[in-house]
Amino acid sequence: MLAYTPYLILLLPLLAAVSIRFFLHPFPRVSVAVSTFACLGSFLGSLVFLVLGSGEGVFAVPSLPWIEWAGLRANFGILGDPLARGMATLVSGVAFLVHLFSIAYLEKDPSRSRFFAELSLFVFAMLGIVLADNLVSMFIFWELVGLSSYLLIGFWVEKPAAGAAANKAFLVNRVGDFGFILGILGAWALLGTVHFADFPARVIGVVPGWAVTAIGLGLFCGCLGKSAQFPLHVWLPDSMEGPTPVSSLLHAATMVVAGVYMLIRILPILELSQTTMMTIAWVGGLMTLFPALIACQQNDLKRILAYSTLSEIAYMVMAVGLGVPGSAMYHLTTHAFFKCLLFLAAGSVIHGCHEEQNIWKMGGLMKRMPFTAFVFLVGSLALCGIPPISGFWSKDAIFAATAHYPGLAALSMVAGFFTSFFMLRVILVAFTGEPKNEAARHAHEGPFLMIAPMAVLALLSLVAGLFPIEKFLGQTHQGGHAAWTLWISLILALAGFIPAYQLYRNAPHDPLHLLLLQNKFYVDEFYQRALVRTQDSFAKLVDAFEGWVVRGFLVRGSGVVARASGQGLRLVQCGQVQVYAAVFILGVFFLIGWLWRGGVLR
Amino acid sequence: MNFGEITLSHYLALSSLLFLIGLAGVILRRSLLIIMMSLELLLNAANLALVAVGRFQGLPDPQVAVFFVITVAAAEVSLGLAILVAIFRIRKTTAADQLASLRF
Amino acid sequence: MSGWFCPEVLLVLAGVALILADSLVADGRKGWLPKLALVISFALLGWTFWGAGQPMPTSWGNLFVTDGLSLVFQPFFVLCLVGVTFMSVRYPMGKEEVVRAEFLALPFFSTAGLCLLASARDFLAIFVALELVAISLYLLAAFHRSRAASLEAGMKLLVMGGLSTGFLVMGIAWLYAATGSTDFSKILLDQAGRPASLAFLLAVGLILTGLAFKIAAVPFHAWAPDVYEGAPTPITSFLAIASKAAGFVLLLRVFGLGAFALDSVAVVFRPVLLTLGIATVTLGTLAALPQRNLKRYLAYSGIAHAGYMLLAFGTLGEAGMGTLVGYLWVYLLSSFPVFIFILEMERVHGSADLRHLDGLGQRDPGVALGLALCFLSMAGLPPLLGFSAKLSVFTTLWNAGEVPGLVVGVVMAVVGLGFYLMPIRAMYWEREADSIPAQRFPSFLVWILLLAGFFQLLLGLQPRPLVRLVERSLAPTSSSLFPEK
Amino acid sequence: MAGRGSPMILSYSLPCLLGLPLLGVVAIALGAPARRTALWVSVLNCVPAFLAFGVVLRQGEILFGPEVTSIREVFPVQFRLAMDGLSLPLVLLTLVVTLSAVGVARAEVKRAKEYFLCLLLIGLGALGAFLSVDLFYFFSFHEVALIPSFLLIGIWGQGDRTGAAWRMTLYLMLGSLILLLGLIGLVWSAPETARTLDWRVLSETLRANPIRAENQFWLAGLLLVGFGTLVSLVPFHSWAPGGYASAPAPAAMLHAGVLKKFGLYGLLRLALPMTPLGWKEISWIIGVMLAANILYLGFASLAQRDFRWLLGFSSAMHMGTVFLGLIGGTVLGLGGALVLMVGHGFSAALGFAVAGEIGNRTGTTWMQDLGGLAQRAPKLWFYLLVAGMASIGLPGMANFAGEIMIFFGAWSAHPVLVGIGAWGVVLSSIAMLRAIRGISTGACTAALVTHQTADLNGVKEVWPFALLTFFLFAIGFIPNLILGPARPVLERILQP
Repeated sequence: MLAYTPYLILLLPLLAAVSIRFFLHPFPRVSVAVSTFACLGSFLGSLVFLVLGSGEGVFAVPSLPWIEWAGLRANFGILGDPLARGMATLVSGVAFLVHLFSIAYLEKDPSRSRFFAELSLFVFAMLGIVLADNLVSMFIFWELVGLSSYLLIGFWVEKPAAGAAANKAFLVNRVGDFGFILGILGAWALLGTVHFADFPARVIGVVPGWAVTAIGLGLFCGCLGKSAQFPLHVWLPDSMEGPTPVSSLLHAATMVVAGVYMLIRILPILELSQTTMMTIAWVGGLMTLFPALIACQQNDLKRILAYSTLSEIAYMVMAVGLGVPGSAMYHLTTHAFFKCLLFLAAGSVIHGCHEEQNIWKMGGLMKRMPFTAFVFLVGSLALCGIPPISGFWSKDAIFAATAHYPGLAALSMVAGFFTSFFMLRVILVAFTGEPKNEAARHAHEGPFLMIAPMAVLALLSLVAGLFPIEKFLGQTHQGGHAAWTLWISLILALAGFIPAYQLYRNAPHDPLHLLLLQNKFYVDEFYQRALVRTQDSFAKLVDAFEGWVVRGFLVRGSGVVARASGQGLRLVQCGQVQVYAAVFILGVFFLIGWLWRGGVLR
Repeated sequence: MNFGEITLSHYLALSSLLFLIGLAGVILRRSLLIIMMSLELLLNAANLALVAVGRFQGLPDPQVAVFFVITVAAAEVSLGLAILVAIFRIRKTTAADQLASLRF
Repeated sequence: MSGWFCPEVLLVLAGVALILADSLVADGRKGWLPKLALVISFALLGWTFWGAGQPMPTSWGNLFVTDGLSLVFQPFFVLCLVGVTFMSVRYPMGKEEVVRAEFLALPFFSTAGLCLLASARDFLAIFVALELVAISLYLLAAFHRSRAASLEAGMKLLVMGGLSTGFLVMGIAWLYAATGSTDFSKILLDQAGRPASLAFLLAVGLILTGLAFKIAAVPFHAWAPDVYEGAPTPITSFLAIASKAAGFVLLLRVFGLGAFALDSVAVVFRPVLLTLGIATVTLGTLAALPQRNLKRYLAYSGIAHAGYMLLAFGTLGEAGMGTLVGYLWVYLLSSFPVFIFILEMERVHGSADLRHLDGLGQRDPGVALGLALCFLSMAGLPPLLGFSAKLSVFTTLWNAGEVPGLVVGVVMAVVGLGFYLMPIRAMYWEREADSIPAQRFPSFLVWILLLAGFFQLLLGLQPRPLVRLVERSLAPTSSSLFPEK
Repeated sequence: MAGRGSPMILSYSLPCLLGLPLLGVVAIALGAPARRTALWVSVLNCVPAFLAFGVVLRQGEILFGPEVTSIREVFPVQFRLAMDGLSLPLVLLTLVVTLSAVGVARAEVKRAKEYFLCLLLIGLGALGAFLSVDLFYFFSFHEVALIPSFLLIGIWGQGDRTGAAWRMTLYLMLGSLILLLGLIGLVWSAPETARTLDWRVLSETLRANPIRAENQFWLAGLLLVGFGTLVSLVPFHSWAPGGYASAPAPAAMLHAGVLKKFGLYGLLRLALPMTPLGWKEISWIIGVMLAANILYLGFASLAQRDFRWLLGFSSAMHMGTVFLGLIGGTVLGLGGALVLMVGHGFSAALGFAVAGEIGNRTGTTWMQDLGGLAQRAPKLWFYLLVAGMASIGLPGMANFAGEIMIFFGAWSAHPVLVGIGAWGVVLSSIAMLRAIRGISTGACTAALVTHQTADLNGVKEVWPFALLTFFLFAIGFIPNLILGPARPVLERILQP
């Protein structure tokens, strides 16, 4: 029985969610407390788990039965390896901080008990992904995470944009999962198991190389969707419609990196095909630069951060593609800290400026919200990878891995340059200079519950790099330092500040107008035109066919034919007895004719 | 003039002819009276056939059958006339084509 | 028919007795005559059910035979007689009240003829019995002299009947010519083993015409709807059920058991019968769709039923015959109650128009329920009685490998459900009819219809009694669902 | 030997299962308060049900009625009932859905008497069909539901109710008759000495001496068309969406939730074990059809603007996935099909119930007229979410368990079809998410604002929804509830 205790980590948030939904939702304060404490509980639990487990490699936990049938073994199990334990601690910890933040952030919202219920549901699902010991149950939690993200993005039900964004997020993820599930099936057919523990397993029989590649790519589709990599990245910026704490927890720190985590889990399968690995690496490489460029021309504070998130995740994906999961996890951790920090800071800014998100309407916040400004600065430096802050170390580990791939190296380092550029842009525009409207003029710091989490995260972002976190994650980042990558990346990152400073110091409005970037390379428009419209018009066509041809012509038509023929036959019944006689006699003659034939044929 | 030439088939042919005439009468004539006469003609054609068959095969039964047929025919026609009279009372006509209130 | 106390004789005596009684009693005090008729008919029913004689090979100079078939169908016909007598008591005749005695007596004679038909084994006997039935029916159909429709019906029936008689007699003549006899067994002996001569086939064909007229098979059906609509309702029911059944019993005797049970005939006539069946089912079902008069509507539904029976019988196997017998009983049980209802409807609403059913479901739930069950049973909807009938028809056709018959049968069963649902829709869907009749239905109607509906359900759920009946009728042959091949 | 050694008395729980609703029907007909009677009957019926479940779980199956007497028996219809691992979940489904359908139905509906009578009759028919061992009753009981649904749609329906009722009834009649031919064929292809209407005996007989291959082909075809029509398999589907759209909510719940499953049940019971070769032979045809079900109906559902129609299409569409499980040729696939059948039963019922409530409150189910449900009626919105998420196969609910098992089961045989099935999930989520968004977010419908109780009002209105939701989750989390007892039966089906 004691062996099942790790499930508490998982079940506490679930219980919180259920109890709030069904019983506690009329009492917001209670719900908030329950949810928060549940999260705290699972954080402590995973800490214990982490420490206890640190002794032996894998912490064995018996699994709960789900489906164990005819060759498919898909139960709920907990894989207690260091990776999972560390990730669980990270997730629940950050989640707890965000809980605290949101208590203050949503103080006045009437339906905040619903918010916290959904938040707890998310924590449950996310921890599920982390702890799952096989692909199927990971997929289950994967979907649940999608659901909670859908609910949280659409939390403000009265905002139409929110609903749209929520749908978009869910659907894009669904598309990704389409590949994911096929990949899972393929893997099952390939290895005869879906358990991570058995994965360094032999391939059953001989399978063509393309099949292996296809399976790898299929699984990678899941990552594309959840981690918002090209071409499925479109949902993440829109998801900023949700409350800011949500953006910071789901769409920066934890959920979006689940894809990376999954990739690391299934690395043995991916490594079966070099093509897959390279594809992943290059997708990641391109995705480091692509959103970084877009971010340079965005004006919505949260969207800018969202694009930077895309690019940061891309670094991790690339790292996995290059076969250095350790570095990926390293960056994942640090990124979780500083990106969550940035979003919380942004949240406090927005909170301070009365829901104003456009950076060009802010300005001069340095004086009014000094603390927020400071932590934002810390976060930015970490993001840009400026030593000695955490971001630097983790990024450097990844750059080091690109040493043998000049193309990837170039892409990612240039991306670094632009990252510095747009982060400084944000800081200059939003925090320095003169306030550009009333809201900004009366901006103020948030209450303690908003300050505290930011402080903690700022501290972590500052020092995280100094500890060998990857030890905890049970991964050692491979590939020693290649000095040149370090210097070049650092120089580029610093160089990024110069043009930003030149352009945006005291700039009343944006001196640059790059439509292509402002419109995010027109990807959304393309999807809208090419996919959604065609699909809808095709659907209308099908519906028309169903309505007119099948239901109208065939079905109703046969009825009409029956009635009409009935009417026709009726006319024979004209009432003239002699006509009847004639019919009768004709019948007889017909019969006789038939007999004649029969008689003759005989 | 030699009776031997006239065989059963002659009689049957004749009766068939009568029968056809009767049928034609039933279909074509307008007056119900004539139609009933044509019905009689049908039965008589059959009678002729019966008698002929009996005569040529030396069987008594067909001849007997004829009496049944004649009786039935008589009953039938008398009944028909009764109905016809009743109809004439109401409709003031004996035309078959006037008798078409029940249809479709 | 066996001995002097056989139903036929008793029926004739009863008829005569009724007429005598009528002529002896003074006009004022005839109220008890109908009751007398009813009592007598019930007594006869009991007699045919329990007191009925034992099977005997031949009687009355080889003209008749008493076998399972006749023993099963005598009660059938007498049951019809009971129903008809009951209805004629209720039938609103108007100023012909005085001559009601004949209206009561003639069905007795007619029924006697039917019973004779059921046991005839010689074409002369058949002819005489047939005419006995037919002539009394001509009279009965035209009996309501004050209604032109009734007279017209009688006349049409007479003309068409005469026509078919002509063909029948002609057929008998040719039969003499071909075989030199009208006795079933003689014909069998004469024809067994040798190929059928053209004359013989012609005779069979002409006789078949006569029977097809009785069962109103397409194209010999044209008279049925008009006559059914015009004739007094009791007589309509008699025509629709008893005389149709008689036609089928003859068919069974002649083609199934008796004279023409020959391979040489079967080869030629199996396709003929099946074609007739297909045509009949199709026309009966489709032409019924636009009908609005309930009697006419039932006429077409009767034609459709005849088609199904022909399809089953057309396979000319024992399964087919068993199915036919069973189906006839089902037809009786499911449609007679409806005719009783129609009579009452005419009493209340003055016509048999379908629209009088509107809102019946709320006005008179019991009646509506029983009626609905009867209609659905006719539609062959399980678990009602009609389903067993349709089931064995389809089974028979399936085993005979008659694909076209099967396809038409299935499709027409679907269309059929369509038109049997029309009255149900009228009773339950439609709004309350605008003119709520002053009169209400008599209470016994509810019980009759509910009883009938209950029977549909009960026998539908466990049709074994019916199957036993079939077995008895065709002993030693077995029943319809699993015949030995 | 009724009941295989289970105490005789327990084996009477099966006739009780049918007797109680019948009693209710009679009582209502005699004028008992309609809704309350129906409710009580449906509740009480759980008692014999649980007794029977107990026996089944303990010893695999429970029987009532005489063993087949002499097989040469004339017209050997035997009133025999049996419940085993395969019929158990479906009986459960029927009971629950009937209960909640009666719960959703309003007491103040016009002509309440006939209304609840019809509802009970439909439930009764379904129960009988799932319990009957004798093919005669197996078929008959299903037909019992035909006329009640005709009346329900015709009298209490909405939209083009007349057309829908006629179409549905006649279409289903045609299907049943084709099915009937198939059954006749099955019975008659048994050797004459062993001919019986008892499908348990029959399937063993046909196992022992299989039908000739080419006959199997035709028989399987007949059964497919017959049952397929009842399951609304493309191209025999066109009765379904319209019928459901215009049926009153409880009728739609019972029809889409329960009756539809009869076809699949029949295929599992008869077609697969009795005509295995034929089934294999036509499986490619089925493949095409089910692909059409998923893609064609999926796209059609995208274009729907009335929520009821959308539900109709999507519930017809999901049948394709079930068929995928049936042709997968693995026990896993069959198990998945069973779970999905049951899950879809609950989710479809829940969906139609929600649609019905929305219709009651706003007077429309057109999605562009609706909005703001989440604000004004959070409870209703929650159940809308549950139904929607279940139908798009969200984990945690039964449908997902079924779908995933089907995908795994059919993967080795038909990877492409599995791909189509997975894409069907995407399609249905597009349609369903749009619907949910349209209904629940955005501006509030005027009717919702004015309506005094926009939301579900207290326990007495919530419980039917909660009940269905509970079972959705219960089976989703513990599919073994169904799979455990069903396993031996399903394995037997695939054994040669």
